[in-house]
Amino acid sequence: MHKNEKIGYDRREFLKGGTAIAGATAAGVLLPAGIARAQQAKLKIGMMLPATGTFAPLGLAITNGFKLAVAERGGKLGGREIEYFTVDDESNPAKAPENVNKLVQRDKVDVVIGTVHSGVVMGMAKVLRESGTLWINPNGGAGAMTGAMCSPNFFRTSFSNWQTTYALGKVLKAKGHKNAVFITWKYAGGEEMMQGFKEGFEKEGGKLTKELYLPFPQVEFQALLTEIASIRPDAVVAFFAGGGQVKFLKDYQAAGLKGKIPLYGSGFLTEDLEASGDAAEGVETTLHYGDGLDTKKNNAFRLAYAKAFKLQPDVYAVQGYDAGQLLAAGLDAVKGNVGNKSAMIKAMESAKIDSPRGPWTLSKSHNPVQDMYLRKVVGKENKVQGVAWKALADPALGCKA
Amino acid sequence: MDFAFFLIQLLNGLQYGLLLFLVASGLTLVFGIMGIINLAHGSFYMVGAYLAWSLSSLTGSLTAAILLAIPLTVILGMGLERLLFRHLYQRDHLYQVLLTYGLILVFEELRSLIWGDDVHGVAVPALLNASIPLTDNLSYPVYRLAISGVCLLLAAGLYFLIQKTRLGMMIRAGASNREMVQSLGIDIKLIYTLVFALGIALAAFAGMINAPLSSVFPNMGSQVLIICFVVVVIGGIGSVKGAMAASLMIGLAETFGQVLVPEVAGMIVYVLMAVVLVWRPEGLFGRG
Amino acid sequence: MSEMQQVPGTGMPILSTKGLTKQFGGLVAVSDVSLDLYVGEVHVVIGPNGAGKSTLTNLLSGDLPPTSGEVIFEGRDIAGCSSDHISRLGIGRSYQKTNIFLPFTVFENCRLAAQSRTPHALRVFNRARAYTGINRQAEEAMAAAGLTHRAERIAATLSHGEQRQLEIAMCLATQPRILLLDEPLAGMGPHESQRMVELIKGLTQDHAIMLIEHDMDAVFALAHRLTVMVNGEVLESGTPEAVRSSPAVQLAYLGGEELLHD
Amino acid sequence: MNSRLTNILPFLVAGLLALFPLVESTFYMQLLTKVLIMAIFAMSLDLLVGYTGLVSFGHAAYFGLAGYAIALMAPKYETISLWWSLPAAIGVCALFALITGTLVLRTRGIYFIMVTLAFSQMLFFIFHDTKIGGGSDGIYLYAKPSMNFGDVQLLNLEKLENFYWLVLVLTVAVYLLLHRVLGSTFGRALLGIKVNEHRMRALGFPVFRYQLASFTLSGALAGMAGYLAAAQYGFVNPEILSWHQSGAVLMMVILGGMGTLYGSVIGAFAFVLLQEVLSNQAWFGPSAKHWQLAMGIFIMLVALYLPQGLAGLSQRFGRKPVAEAADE
Repeated sequence: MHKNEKIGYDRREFLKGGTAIAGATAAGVLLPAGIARAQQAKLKIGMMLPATGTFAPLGLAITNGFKLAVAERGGKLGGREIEYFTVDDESNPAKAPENVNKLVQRDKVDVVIGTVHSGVVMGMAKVLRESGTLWINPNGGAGAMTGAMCSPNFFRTSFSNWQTTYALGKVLKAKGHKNAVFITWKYAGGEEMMQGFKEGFEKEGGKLTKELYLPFPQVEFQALLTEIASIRPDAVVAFFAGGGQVKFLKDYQAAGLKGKIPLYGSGFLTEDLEASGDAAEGVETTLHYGDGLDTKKNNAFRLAYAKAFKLQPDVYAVQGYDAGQLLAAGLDAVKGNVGNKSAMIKAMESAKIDSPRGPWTLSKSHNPVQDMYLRKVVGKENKVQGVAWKALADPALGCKA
Repeated sequence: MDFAFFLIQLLNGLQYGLLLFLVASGLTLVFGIMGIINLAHGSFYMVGAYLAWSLSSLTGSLTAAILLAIPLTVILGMGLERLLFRHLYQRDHLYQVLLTYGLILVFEELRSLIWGDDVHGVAVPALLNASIPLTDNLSYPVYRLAISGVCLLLAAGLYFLIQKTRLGMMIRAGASNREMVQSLGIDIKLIYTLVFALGIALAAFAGMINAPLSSVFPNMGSQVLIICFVVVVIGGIGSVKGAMAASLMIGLAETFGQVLVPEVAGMIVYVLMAVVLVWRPEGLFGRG
Repeated sequence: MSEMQQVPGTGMPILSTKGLTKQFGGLVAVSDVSLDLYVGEVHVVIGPNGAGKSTLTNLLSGDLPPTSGEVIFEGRDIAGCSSDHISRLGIGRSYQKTNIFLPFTVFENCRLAAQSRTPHALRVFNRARAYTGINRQAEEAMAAAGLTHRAERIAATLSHGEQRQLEIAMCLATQPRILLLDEPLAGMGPHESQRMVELIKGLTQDHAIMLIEHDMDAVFALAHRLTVMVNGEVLESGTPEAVRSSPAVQLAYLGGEELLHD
Repeated sequence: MNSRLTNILPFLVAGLLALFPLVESTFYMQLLTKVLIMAIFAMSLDLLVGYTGLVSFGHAAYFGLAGYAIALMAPKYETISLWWSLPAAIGVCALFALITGTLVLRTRGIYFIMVTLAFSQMLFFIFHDTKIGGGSDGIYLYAKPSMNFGDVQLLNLEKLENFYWLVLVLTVAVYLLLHRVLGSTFGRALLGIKVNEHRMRALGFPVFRYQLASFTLSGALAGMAGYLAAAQYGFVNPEILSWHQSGAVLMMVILGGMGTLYGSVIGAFAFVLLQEVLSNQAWFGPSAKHWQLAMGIFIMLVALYLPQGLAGLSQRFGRKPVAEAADE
């Protein structure tokens, strides 16, 4: 595996090979004495997350989740104290390479954790593939990260966009829906989710009658809702996030479609039940997590999180928490010696993460292989109805690893 | 698309247009009368929406929230005019762009500090919380109709204010000749303060009344800003009539664009704007 | 045509208008104006405020397009041509309200004006100051307008009279054959006025000049031909003597003995 | 300021900057590379705003277009020759500027500001909504452009120092080019148009053609900056032609001081570094999260109290006004 990759995991191998990337400063760390010192030194973790703008709350949830995982290990990972470096990525892809460079080159972090926005993830991928820095992505679902761009140092603890809708095909089939309409924003994330649903649904013999797109990030859904009414599909599948999700649910209800044409979606559609009010009631979604998942691990996690941060955790907090767990698994295996990257990656690859969402493992492209739950909004809660797809793995198209 | 749905889409387009008018009207006034290019107009829209949310969760009524918030925004507008904008009337548009760009950042951060970064829903007033069935599976929310009504009233009110009242006469005179108005003994400074406060109150009011439909969320201002600029420029700067015509035009173009040519829906309004300006560089109702 | 023989610079008019009309909405600012300009002749247009004199100038210079009518320059109708095009044909103008480049030096104002005549104006790599032809032209224009001693002053710091002179100098630097001068004496003191009159006189030989002026001393000192406009229309046109003695003019405009006993 | 000093100062500064990789050759050198690229971008806009009197609020269109041009021209996983790809990208931008210029130059003032915005938004949506350039996820450039002469590699741009030096050389070249252009009869005419467009027309200048030439040149130089920006990080996303980007470069021009080329360079430095400093959590702790507040206030203060920008500070000590500053 990863044979063809140019990027080495072991820095000593690196130097022997005479590869140019390692700079003069890095060389000092690589001497035997340097390694000893490095184990003493604090582990440098770079958090590249949105601190401003629409996605700021997601950034916060991820940070909290990550820190909870660290706190559960006595504030240390692999026996090492931690020093955090943070960069606000502003959810601006144009600045992404530069921002991640701050962590990699300026702060010389051992691990990068980030981020929410898919476009920013794409920008990070470019830089981190070249630098070979260990990267754990706790959210952004861009398929390419664990697809065409995949790399041994890339890990994701969240989902690929494809995963969040693929299982819906089976769900719709089981409900007897023969055709459906997919509605989302015209942007890469939306299109990937549409693709995932289409594949899953067509495999079950269903027909995706129409793909409806709204220019990003507009929230005037009226025209498309009218179009849906005139098409009269058996079901509607939607993906919207941020300000869009709440408005979509409300407009769907106000247009009188709710109750007439059943609404499904990737779980993000119903992640803000407080603001959505009763417009979300009864909507069924698939996601790798549900607040009400009644397992020991989840209950313990929710309690600890609420205690520590005076907030209810959400799926983003879980993903951040698991990023901490995954990193811990790697560091434990090498006893905190991040220099031994190949061993660390090996350990992370084979880790079985005991997550609040249920146990999961990594695919060979380093994306979670996880259960997708079918959830239904009841009251203010995403009630888990069952597992829609057991151990769903992203097809990782284009990953040559 | 059968004929009934065509009619419904027409209605959708017109109502979306009216909604746009609500936000754009304040912008065009400040633009046209004071010659101020206000990029922060969208921020006032956002402030209005957040005020509606926070005050309505405090009082439990959107109507009460709006009644409380309007004076607040008027005061905000007057204060900002005195403190900041007054210094820029004689200067190039460039500095107005600069100042108001800075203002966007400041408002966005203050919003984050005061209200946080979460998305919030605002309840539709119970009285208007119903839908009118249009077809067997589609109905129209009464609240949308109510907003359209408010927009029309507002348009009529603005028209009356500017064309028929003494204040409107002074405003019009002030827009065309500052010195003349001053020589007539009218306090032009006061007029500008009033117009600016009116413009801001209109933007904020649009945010408030639209909050139940759009929900409130960070950066909601910049989403609406650009499209409103397009409205104002197509309609002709300073023309309330033009803003109305352009709003409806854009409402229809976007509505039918999304349904008929979804591939290029995102650029349709900008193409429209470019075409209009190449044909009539001063906008549809602009003074040439 | 009989009148034509009486004035100097006879022959074909270099510029003539036929039925020139300009309407602003319902208001007719210039109505059916026909007049001729000859090289070697100063054609003065007088009339009360709002008579349409400046609008007429704007129609000739291309600042405004006429509603109807013709402007014949060397046998071609140039009505509605853009102002830069008309300027390049050799029709220069000065403005009633001083219209110069305030932040630039006097020299640079004139140099820019002269530069407008260079055939390869879009050159981006030459050095502006290295163009001796242009510089000479600018210096000549400054000299003609009596501004040489002010060459390096910023235009904004000049006195009002000097700014008016600069206005003319810029016009001259474009080496026009026709000069349209819109109230060049406005706001000038007697001394400055006198100099300006001399200046215009000196230009008469090689140029066709249309002059709009209120200062009657200057008008009669310069005019070879006089046109009186009232309410956008030509009331009377002819030699100064003929116009002066026209009863209609006396009644409508001149109305005073001051003119008669001059 | 003594004029001989002004003449050699740019070279002095450039010389000092050329030595920077000896001090630090990783993060801060790359940051400086970005600053220089933004300086080229800002200078290109200054040609329009400061010297032609046209306030464009859509200049990112040309910047981004060139970025997409190189990313789309480059063969996947292989390097692209700088010799033809840079001129080609610049050419694409010049052509686009020529076409859009003929349309937008029909308008003035606020309308001009808004139509330039409209064209850049159009481009934004073309790249955001279609698959041409990878949609909203953006597109990668896998390797830096190559500078080969025959089979000989003249300069390996994968080495970051080399790329930095290339950008520095191009920045100086653009500065000198614009300095020369602005001192030419063409440049004088542009200034004249900025000061008094109406009078220029009356003097016989085909104002439109001058403005169009300036607009095209400006678009082409913005394209050069965009090409370099795309090459630097190898990643292009629709966000690079968003109106925020257009706004940011306008801020740089005004912040530095319009109508002074060196002001644009100062503005680019100040803007990028200020952002860097204010958002640095190591220095400001948790309040760095709200760095945009400080940035916003700073921008407003400049608008109110420093209309001549940072370059205006030096003018207060006896520098000549714009018209003469263009003199040599």
